[in-house]
This record gives sequence, structure tokens and C-alpha cells, in this order.
Amino acid sequence: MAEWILSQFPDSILGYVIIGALPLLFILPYALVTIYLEMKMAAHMQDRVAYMRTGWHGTLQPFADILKLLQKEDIIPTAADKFLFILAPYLVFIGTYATFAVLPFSSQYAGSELYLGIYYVIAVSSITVVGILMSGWASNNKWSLFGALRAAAQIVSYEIPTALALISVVMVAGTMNLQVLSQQQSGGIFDWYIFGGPFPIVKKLLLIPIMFVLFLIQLTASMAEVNRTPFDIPEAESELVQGYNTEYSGMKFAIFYLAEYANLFVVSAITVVVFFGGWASPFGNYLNSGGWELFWFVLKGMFFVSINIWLRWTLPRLRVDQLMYVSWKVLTPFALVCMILVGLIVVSF
Amino acid sequence: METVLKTSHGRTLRTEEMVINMGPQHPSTHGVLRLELVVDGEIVIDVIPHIGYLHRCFEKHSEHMTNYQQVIPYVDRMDYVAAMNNEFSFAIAGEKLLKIQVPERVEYIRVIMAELQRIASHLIAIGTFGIDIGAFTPFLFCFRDREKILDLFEMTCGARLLYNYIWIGGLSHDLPPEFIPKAKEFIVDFRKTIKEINDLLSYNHIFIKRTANIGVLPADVAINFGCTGPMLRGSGVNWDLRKNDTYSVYNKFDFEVCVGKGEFGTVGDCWDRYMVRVNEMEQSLRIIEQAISTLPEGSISSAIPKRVRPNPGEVYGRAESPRGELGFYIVSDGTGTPYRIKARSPAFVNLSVISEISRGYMIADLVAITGSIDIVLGEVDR
Amino acid sequence: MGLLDKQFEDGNIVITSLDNLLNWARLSSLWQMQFGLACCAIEMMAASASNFDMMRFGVIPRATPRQCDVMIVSGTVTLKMASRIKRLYDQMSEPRYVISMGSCSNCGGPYWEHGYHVLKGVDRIIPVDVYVPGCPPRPEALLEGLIKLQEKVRNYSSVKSVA
Amino acid sequence: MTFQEISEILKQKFETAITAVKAEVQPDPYIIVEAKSIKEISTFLRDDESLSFDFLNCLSGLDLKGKLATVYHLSSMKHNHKFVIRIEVATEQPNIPSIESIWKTANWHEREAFDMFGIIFDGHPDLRRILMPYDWDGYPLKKDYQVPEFYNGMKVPY
Repeated sequence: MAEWILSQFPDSILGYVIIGALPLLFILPYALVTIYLEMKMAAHMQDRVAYMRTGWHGTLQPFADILKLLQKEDIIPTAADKFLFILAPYLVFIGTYATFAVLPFSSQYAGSELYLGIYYVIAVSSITVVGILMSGWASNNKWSLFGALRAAAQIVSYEIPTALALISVVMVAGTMNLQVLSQQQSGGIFDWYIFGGPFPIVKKLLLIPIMFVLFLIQLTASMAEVNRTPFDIPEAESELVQGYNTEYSGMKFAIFYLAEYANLFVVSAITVVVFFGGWASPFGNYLNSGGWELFWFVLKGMFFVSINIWLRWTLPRLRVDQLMYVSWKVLTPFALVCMILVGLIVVSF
Repeated sequence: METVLKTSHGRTLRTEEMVINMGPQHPSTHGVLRLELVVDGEIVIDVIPHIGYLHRCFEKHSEHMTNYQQVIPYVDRMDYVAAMNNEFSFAIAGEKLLKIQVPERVEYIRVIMAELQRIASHLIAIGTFGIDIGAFTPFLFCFRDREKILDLFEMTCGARLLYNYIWIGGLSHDLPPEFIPKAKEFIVDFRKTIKEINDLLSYNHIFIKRTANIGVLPADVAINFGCTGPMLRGSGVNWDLRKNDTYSVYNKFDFEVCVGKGEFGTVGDCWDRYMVRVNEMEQSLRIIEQAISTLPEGSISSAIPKRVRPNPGEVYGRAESPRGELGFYIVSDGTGTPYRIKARSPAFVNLSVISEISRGYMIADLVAITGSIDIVLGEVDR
Repeated sequence: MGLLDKQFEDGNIVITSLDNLLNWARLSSLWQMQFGLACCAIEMMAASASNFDMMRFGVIPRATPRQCDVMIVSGTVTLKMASRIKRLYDQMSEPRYVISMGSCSNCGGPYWEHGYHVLKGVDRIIPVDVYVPGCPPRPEALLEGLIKLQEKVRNYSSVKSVA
Repeated sequence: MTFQEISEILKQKFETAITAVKAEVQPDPYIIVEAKSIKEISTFLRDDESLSFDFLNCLSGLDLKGKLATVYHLSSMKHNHKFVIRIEVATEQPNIPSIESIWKTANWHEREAFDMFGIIFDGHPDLRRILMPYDWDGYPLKKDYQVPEFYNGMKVPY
């Protein structure tokens, strides 16, 4: 698809710009839907109904929210570090947006079919931390600083189990290319890596329990990476007011908001690509043409987004040291053991 | 305290403690409490509470009322989540001063109301404690069931929050006929809610990890600081004015005093204080059940004095409010106007222990400790 | 506020619909400041809890003043607290609205006469858009106040100059 | 133990320190003691086996028009009995020793009495205003208190 667009604009940078902007076509509607979905899901879990006044069952509410945030006064506190303060939200969004480059939305489209896909995701998503640290520091607010430092500690720690879990799958698959990973799993639901991948039966059976543990590690760690309850300590409302985005208002806050939801999809999408077949249909070759692939990918992604939302409104929050405990003393050792086991299986079969 | 660290290159790094203000507007301070924290990173070194942001001059007002009954609306507004209990305490003090014997039916209705209010108050305490820990959903479940209690109150006296219902010598309204069936229905429903709260929050692994062994208050410290109510009972001291200094008709009912047992940590930690509240709701239901089944007939207004004019003298009347011992010290000079009324509010005394029990814990724990003390700033500041 | 502020002398149909759209966005997404003072705060909490569910109107509680549109002053404003409320109001970003909930913040309520430490009405320090009477007002009354505020926002024009 | 018995014990022990025994005040009688001996008496009341008043319920200030007073409501969890002590001092020199070291409850209550009545508790570790702002003038609960017209530019009376 990328070649086709480029061929339409020979000798021009325009083609690249269009390719670069394509994920926005997805992110904006997705964010609107997810904001609505989150509030409605939460409300129905809590015996409420939430938005009812804007459109049918409040469906237009996200539009109203965004439109209102655009109108709000954009405050830059006097004591803030102005340059960093303005840059921070964009940096957070860039970190998230850049990962969209390698997400294979269908077999026809992926921004870039990078050979180091997973490696790239792990590396680029860390830019978010820099943005958050900047926002916390620049706000010149003690609570924001707390939030930023917590966020840095948390995201850095949780990248290790995530990376280990992903690398284990890479060892099995033999590729880091997310598109190739998806292609490997396109033979129906039992070819997905969560069910051992497209391998002979013995290897498959050995891999299934390990893959399951790896999936749980990846799910937990990814939840921590997007700062959501039970791991939402960087913006823990009852402790740190709003954490690192306490001083942000209007448009800048909207970008933080957008980045948070976009990031939520990125981590869900990575889980989907690595363990749940990416754009592959669960029925093998049935319902597997172009449009359906996009549908499956988004559907699976939204499923994990919903799981995140569900857990957020059910569980209490962890404390900082407990959070570190979970990462360094539970997830990382388990991931390491899994990695060794995967290595043994790969070598012996 | 300033620590100076030497790096391997011979440079010096200085670390300093940070002073940080929590409140008066902060999501976890339950109103307008202000805590001045001295922190070393996440560790709380010292807590200095500042109160008075809701000082509404209750004592001055009561000295200007022309009648003791007029004080009751102000008493309501002291601890606004447990107004019935406040009125009850004040009525006890007033009746002791005036030497009034109130009819049996009045006492029964008062007990029913006080216990319903205790449940409502504990529901708020549990719900907001949940929010402090980060669980938002239990809060809404608690408020949903609290509304059922408020409906019962509204049916009886027309108000949702501040009732002016219990007067010195009697009550403002009798129970409406549909009260008893509704209350019975509520009791059945509410037993399920307690189970739901336990499933969702009390025995949640993360919740236990966050609250057990946190903010441990030893029994002797609790007594020395004058803590009462679930604070004191959470520390394992079996002390409940309803049993130990029986007032009204509490001696006719069979109920247990819930104490903290240190099930998941040390006796006197946040989880114990929380659990005492959950268990007390169950005991309150038992009291209401018994009171409803043996409710005597009679008048509710026969003992209300036409003119409240006590002899010169003074009295200290106390009762067990959801937060602990709520006492009223009344000095009368023989006129209809109280010479001096001092409220001994449990939340005020309980809060004074906060700096003692939160040193050395983390900021997140401090939030849990503040939540487990269950303060109502209207009562702290009066 | 924005660049368009008071730039157009007379409204035409485009500007009027733009106005309507902007006002619609503002009034449907009034984020509320999580800020309780006294008794009324409990009723405010009840209004956002299950039975009344203020979120139907698009009201979400936010912890920080920067991201809020409406401040519900719920309860007695004391002299010690007054300067803090003023500061919080100043920290809110425009356009901002204030609902004064309950008699105490309207005029001092039951504390008007002998309350030496009570500010007799929050409108002495910050401008108030809607007053909700009652001691305390029922949650329904607060919702009514919110609807009144929405009406007020609806009739405002941020683009046209006021005649 | 009843009020009579407790006051008898105290009378024997601290004969000179007790100014008056107001047994006729109903329903809660009290004794008046001298300010300077309150610490000794408190320590005795707390530590004596048969009395063991381990709990200070309430400490209230009181303006008696010309005199200021503090009232201590004590009770014992062990024996379940109560006792009331009062100290009266002149308004001009309202100094009373602090009993914060004996019952910690007194800490905030004494600060409150200081805040509201201007009673000065000698030996209190942290005698600051507690409810009113630090820059407030006067002691509001005194009977002759005049409400100021303005505080920090805000009009105080209605």
C-alpha cells in the first residue's frame, strides 16, 4: 500500500507525509470511541448510566469534550520552564505515535515493515518517559514532580519484563518483523502463538503453558506501561492530585489524554500481534480478505483495551514499592525462566 | 536534615527533605484538612496537621440561642454524615441536665435511627477509604445503599442529611406506618451489600497489601491520645459506650463489640480499623432487627418540655457516634440560653494521633491512614 | 479567550451556528472540580453517585483546577479557607463557572449572625453564576442548578460582540 | 468509685491544693484545684492503682466573666468511673501548667482553649492557634469578644 501511495506522488515529499499521517485516521476516531466506551463501561459496572444528554445515549460526548478542551484557556504557569512545558505533551504523543509506524493493520498495510519491528517498538515507546519527566519537571509543582519520577521508575522497570516476554516469542518465531509474525499465525486460531504457534503437535503442547505465562506477564507489564489502575501511581488521583499533568489545561491536556488512549491501543496491539495472530482471522482462510483483516485487528485490539478498562474500575491501586516488587521480583524472574525454557524447546525441536 | 553524599569523582551531592502541602483542597483529605508533609522522597518524615478551615463557630452559636432546642440544628451540622448520632448525644446531655425520663418508644426509635445512621456513616467511611486506595467502584455501591437509608429518614422526618429529628425529651415525628416494612426490606438487602463489599474490597489481595501493617496504632498509645470508636476498637481495645457506659435502651439488645484482631497484619493497622467498621454495620443491623420487633407503643412527644430552663449546673453527656465518643459539656446558668456548650468531638481527638502513626510510611500509606481515621472536618473544626 | 473573541460585529448564520456549536460543547462537558467543603459536599457526592449520576450531563470530577470548567462551592466558606478558594478559582482556566451550592456559600446560611469565622457568601470573593438554595440542597436541586448553568452557557456568545 | 470517695482520697493527699469541692452541683459535681498543682494531681490520678484515670475525655475552656477556667473530664477504662476537675485563674494572668505530658489528648484541646480563650498552658510543646488563622486577633469565645469588622480585606459581619 505504501508503494502505491508513493507511486501516486513521484518526486515529492507529499507521499511520505500522507503515509505518516495515515495512523491519525485511525487514532482520532479510536480515541473518541474509547473515551466513550470507558465511561459507559465504568458506569454500567457501577449501577449508573453516564453520558445521556449529547446525542443518542451521549454518543457525541467525546466530541463535546474535545471541542471544549480546544476552547479552554491554555495556561502556562509563571514559574514553569516554558520551553519544556510546551514541548512535553507533544513528545509524549510522538513517542506513542511513532510506534504506530510498525503496527500491521492488515497484510496490505503497515507503515513500515521494519525487520527490527519489536525492537523498534520497545525503543521508541520509551520516548514517552522523557516527555512525562519533562512535563513533571517543567510544571514546577511538587506533586507533578512526584508523578513524573514515579512514572519514570515505573515505565523503565516494566519495560524489562515486557522485553523479555516479547523476546521469548521472537525466539520461537525467528523474526522481529511484526508483519511476518502476523503472517505466521494466519492459519486459524490454533496457529496463534498463545496456542503454541504453527508448529508440530509436540512442540506446540510444550509451548502452550509457557506462552500462557508469557502472555500474562506481557499483559500485566503493558498495563503498567500505560499507567492505568492498578498501576496508575504516576497520576494516582487520591495521592498526587493528577500527577504529572496537574498543571496542564486545554489543548495540552487534550494531547496527554489522546496519547494515553493511543498508547493503550499500542500495547494492546502488540499483545495481539505477538500472541493473538494480529490481523489473522481466527477461522483460517475464512473471512480473511483485506477489509476483514483490519476488522479482526481492531476487534482484537479493542478486546484488550476493554480488559484494561474493566480492570481499571475494579482493582485498587498498588503502592510504589509494591509496584517495583511485582516488576523486579515476580515478573522479571518468571520471564527469564520462560525465556530459558523457550530456548531449550527451540534448540531441541 | 541534610545529607551530603560524596561521589566517586569527589563531587558532593546534597539531598534535602521536601516540605509539601497536602490540602486544604486535595482529593484525599476528606474535605478541608491540610497536612504539611516533610518527605524524603516518598517516605514521610513528619506530618503536621493544620485544621480550622471549616471552623463554623458552633460553640459561639449555642451561647446565643434562646432555647436549648435551637442548638440541635447546629449540632446536626457538626458531624454532617452522622447527624442523628449527634442529636442523640446532645439529647442525652440535655436530658441529664433537665432530669427528664423519656418514654420507652422514643428510646427505641432513637436507637433505630442512630444505628441506621451509623450504617450510613460507615458506608461513607468505607467508600471514601476505597477511593483513597484507588478503588472507585465500591464507593458508588456504598452510596447506592446509603440512599436506601436516607429514604427511610426522609420518610420519617422529611430531610435527607440534617434532620433536627431527635429533640430533648422526644422526637419531632413519629414513625410512619410504612417505615417498619421498608426497614425490614432494607435489612435483608443490606446483608447482601455487606457480602458484596467484602468480596469487592475487604478481602481483595491488593487492598490487604495496601492496608495491613500500615499505620499501626498500639492500644496504649490510642488510650493516651484519647482515641475512641473504631480507632480504639481497631487497636484491640474492647470499649464501646453502648456496652460500657450503657445509655438509652442499648442494654436490652444483644450485640457484639467488634475489635481488631490483626487478621492480616498487626493489631491496630488500617485494615483492622476498616474491618471494625464493616463488622459494626452487621451488628447495627442486628440491633435494628431487635428494636423493630420489640418496638413498644406510646407517645413520642409527652416528655418534651414546654420551656427548657434547667437549674444552674453542668453536665457532660456522651454517646457512641460512628466515630467514637461524642460528648457535650453543657454549663447552665439557670436561663434558657446555654452558658457554654463544648463539644468533645471524636474526629478531633482521633485526628490528633495522625502524626504519631504516619511517620516513616510512604505518601500512599499516609493517604490510607487518613482514610482509615475517618474524619469529618465539620466535626473536627466545629 | 480565543482569536475569534468579539471580532465579529453582527452575527450571520455561519457565526451563529459556530457559536451554537461551541456553546454546545461547553455546556455538555462541564468538568467539575472535586472540591467539597462541608455538609453540601456529601450531597454533591451523592449527586455524582449512582442514584443521581451527574455524569449524565457530562460532568466529570477532576482533581486539579486547571482542567475544570465549573467549581461547585459546596458548603460553608470560612475566612481561613476564603483565600484558598480565591486562589483555586484563579488557577482554573477560562471559561470557568461557579455554582454556589447551599445557603452557607450563598449568604452565610445558619451562620450569618454569630459566625465570626464564616464568610457571609462566597460571592464576596469570587463571581458566582448560579446559586442553589437549601441547607443542604437535595441532589436534584444541584442538578437543577447545573441545568440553569447550561442555559446560561447556551445564551452566551463568544464570537459575536454583545450589543 | 463515686465522686465522694474520689474527692476524699484527693483531699487527704493534696489538702492544700484543693480550693473547693462542689458536690452540690448537679448532675456532674466537680472539685476546684489550684493551677500550680494540677500536674501532680493528674499524675497521681493516672498512676494510682485504685483510681487509674487513663482517659482524658475532654478539656474545655470556660469564661466565667472575670475569671477563666479549664475543666478536665476524666474517666477510667479499668474501673469505669468518672471525675471532673476545674481550675480557675484570673483573666489577667491566665497561666495553667500543661498536662500534655500526662494525657496526649490534652495537646490539641489545650491548643483549642488557648485559641478560644487565651489561656496560656505553660510547658505545652506547641502552643499555637489551632482553629483560627494564625494572624487572628482576640479570643472568640470570651464573653466580651467583639467581632472584628474586617479580616484580610474581607468583611466579617453580615
